[in-house]
Amino acid sequence: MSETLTLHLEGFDGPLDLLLELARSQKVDIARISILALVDQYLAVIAREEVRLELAADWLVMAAWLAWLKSRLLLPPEEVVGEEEDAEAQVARLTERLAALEAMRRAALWLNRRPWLGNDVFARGAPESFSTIDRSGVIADLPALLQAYVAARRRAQARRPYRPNQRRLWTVQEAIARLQAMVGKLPSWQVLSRFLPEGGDPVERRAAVAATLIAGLEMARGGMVELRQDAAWGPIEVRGLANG
Amino acid sequence: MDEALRIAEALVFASEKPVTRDQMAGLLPEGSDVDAVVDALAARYAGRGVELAEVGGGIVFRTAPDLAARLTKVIEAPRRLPRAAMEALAIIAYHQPCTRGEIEEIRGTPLSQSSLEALLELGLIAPRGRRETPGRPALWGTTPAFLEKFALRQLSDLPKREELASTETAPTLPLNAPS
Amino acid sequence: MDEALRIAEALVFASEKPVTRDQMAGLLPEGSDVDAVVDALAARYAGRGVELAEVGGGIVFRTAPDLAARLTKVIEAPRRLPRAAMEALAIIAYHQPCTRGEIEEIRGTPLSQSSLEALLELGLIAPRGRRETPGRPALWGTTPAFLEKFALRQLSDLPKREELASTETAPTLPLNAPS
Repeated sequence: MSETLTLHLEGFDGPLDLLLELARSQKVDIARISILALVDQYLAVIAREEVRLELAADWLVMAAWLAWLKSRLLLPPEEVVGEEEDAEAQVARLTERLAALEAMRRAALWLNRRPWLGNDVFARGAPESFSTIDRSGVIADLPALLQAYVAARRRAQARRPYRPNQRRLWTVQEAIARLQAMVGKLPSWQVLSRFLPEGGDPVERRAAVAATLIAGLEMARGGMVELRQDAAWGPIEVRGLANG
Repeated sequence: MDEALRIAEALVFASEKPVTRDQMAGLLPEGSDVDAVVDALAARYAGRGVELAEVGGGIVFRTAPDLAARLTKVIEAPRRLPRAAMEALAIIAYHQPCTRGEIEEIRGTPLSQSSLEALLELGLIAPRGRRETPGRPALWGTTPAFLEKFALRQLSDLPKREELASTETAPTLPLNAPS
Repeated sequence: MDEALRIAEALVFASEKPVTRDQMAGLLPEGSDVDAVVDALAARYAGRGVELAEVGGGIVFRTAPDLAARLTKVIEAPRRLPRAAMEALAIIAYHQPCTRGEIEEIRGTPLSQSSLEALLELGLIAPRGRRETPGRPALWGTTPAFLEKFALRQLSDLPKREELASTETAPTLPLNAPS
């Protein structure tokens, strides 16, 4: 090959791509390319390029394989015995692969030259629809009507008489008992709201707040606890007098 | 002129929105008379299956009105009645005339205004006077349209309540999922 | 005939998708010769800014290709596909249904996710089940949009593989410069 090829690896999608371009440069049918020349050219390109190793694995594997292939092709046939597949068959496989890639590349090019919809030719920008959807109707389905009736009746039969939830309202007596039990065990000032019972719905919680406040006031009057509030709307704090 | 006409034709065809005369002027060959081009294009399509029209400050192609009517297909996509409405309708059918309160009592759950309104809008139920009790609640009954829709000749074509009510023979088909 | 022509014109003009001859026959007046109507319509639009084309098993109107340069000043055209995606698309078109691994085998290099995604995004390819081999890789095939994109009537309009192999018209790199 007299041509001096100045090819750079980054222009190619992998070793097969480069091989195909090198084969093309021989300007013959891919089936009749000179594999030996191809191998030399490929190895020359690889040798010239400073390939980053982490990206180069594929390129180097191909280079090693081609070097092996070349050595086999140059050896007299009788010296190459016991190989699983002879070099000629491998050459044939390589040419086949190159031909297949070449065919698909031409197909891509052919497609590329077609008038592309949206680039070269355009469809109607605002297509019209001749169908209107009428959703005003309703599926009149007699079995469904009867099922609905049966279901409603059955639900009514199964229905238990309505019984409102019993509310459990915290009483002042309960709040006093709770405060008495707890306040002595706690050091220093405690926020009164710590002595609320847990849980309950909003109504029950409000009742508990009221009962606990009254309990606190009641006990303060009896001299059992002290109450204080540092600011209007601030937290009310309590401490046991026995402790204080 | 002929080239300008081709460009104008392609532009109006391919554009998603009506093409203004200004936009068109920008694409036509130097020195084209936009109004003349539009007129020529309109003349070319006059009386054809597609016509040129001016809409919202721009030019569009539009199916000739006589054909649009002819080609339009109405696709009926009937809805399924929501479960609550279907149950209310069934209860009205069997207990008419009845009040909303009675429907709620039978269903054991409140009936939304929209369920009743949907049935009214579809013409399946109609008011049948008022019950002379406190509050004078409206009474509801089914309409001839109800019979027609459900392919019933008369109300008595509905299976008897007793036939449905006995749980042994009640159909155990799954209810429509609420939509 | 004139009425049939108007209807066919309106139908194809309005449609978003190729109109098949069967669809057209169903809407033309009784006894119309569909093929003759299509031919007459094609003749009427020949050389105009909008032309009749047979694409994806049906009939469509398309703007004339020579006007593209002007139209793209106003109408936004999507980016053309990069070479790797075009090659993958060609491989899928010729080998469908095929797996990503098979595409990579032919190209001799891994296929980037973005190439596959670009094809999917344009609706040019679609999954066609899985190959019952270890890993059950997805199979890919081309879609009707592929035919429309490249103005193909059917897949068999693609050049035969033998035709592609001939060297006489060997294209040289670069395949397509990214625009």
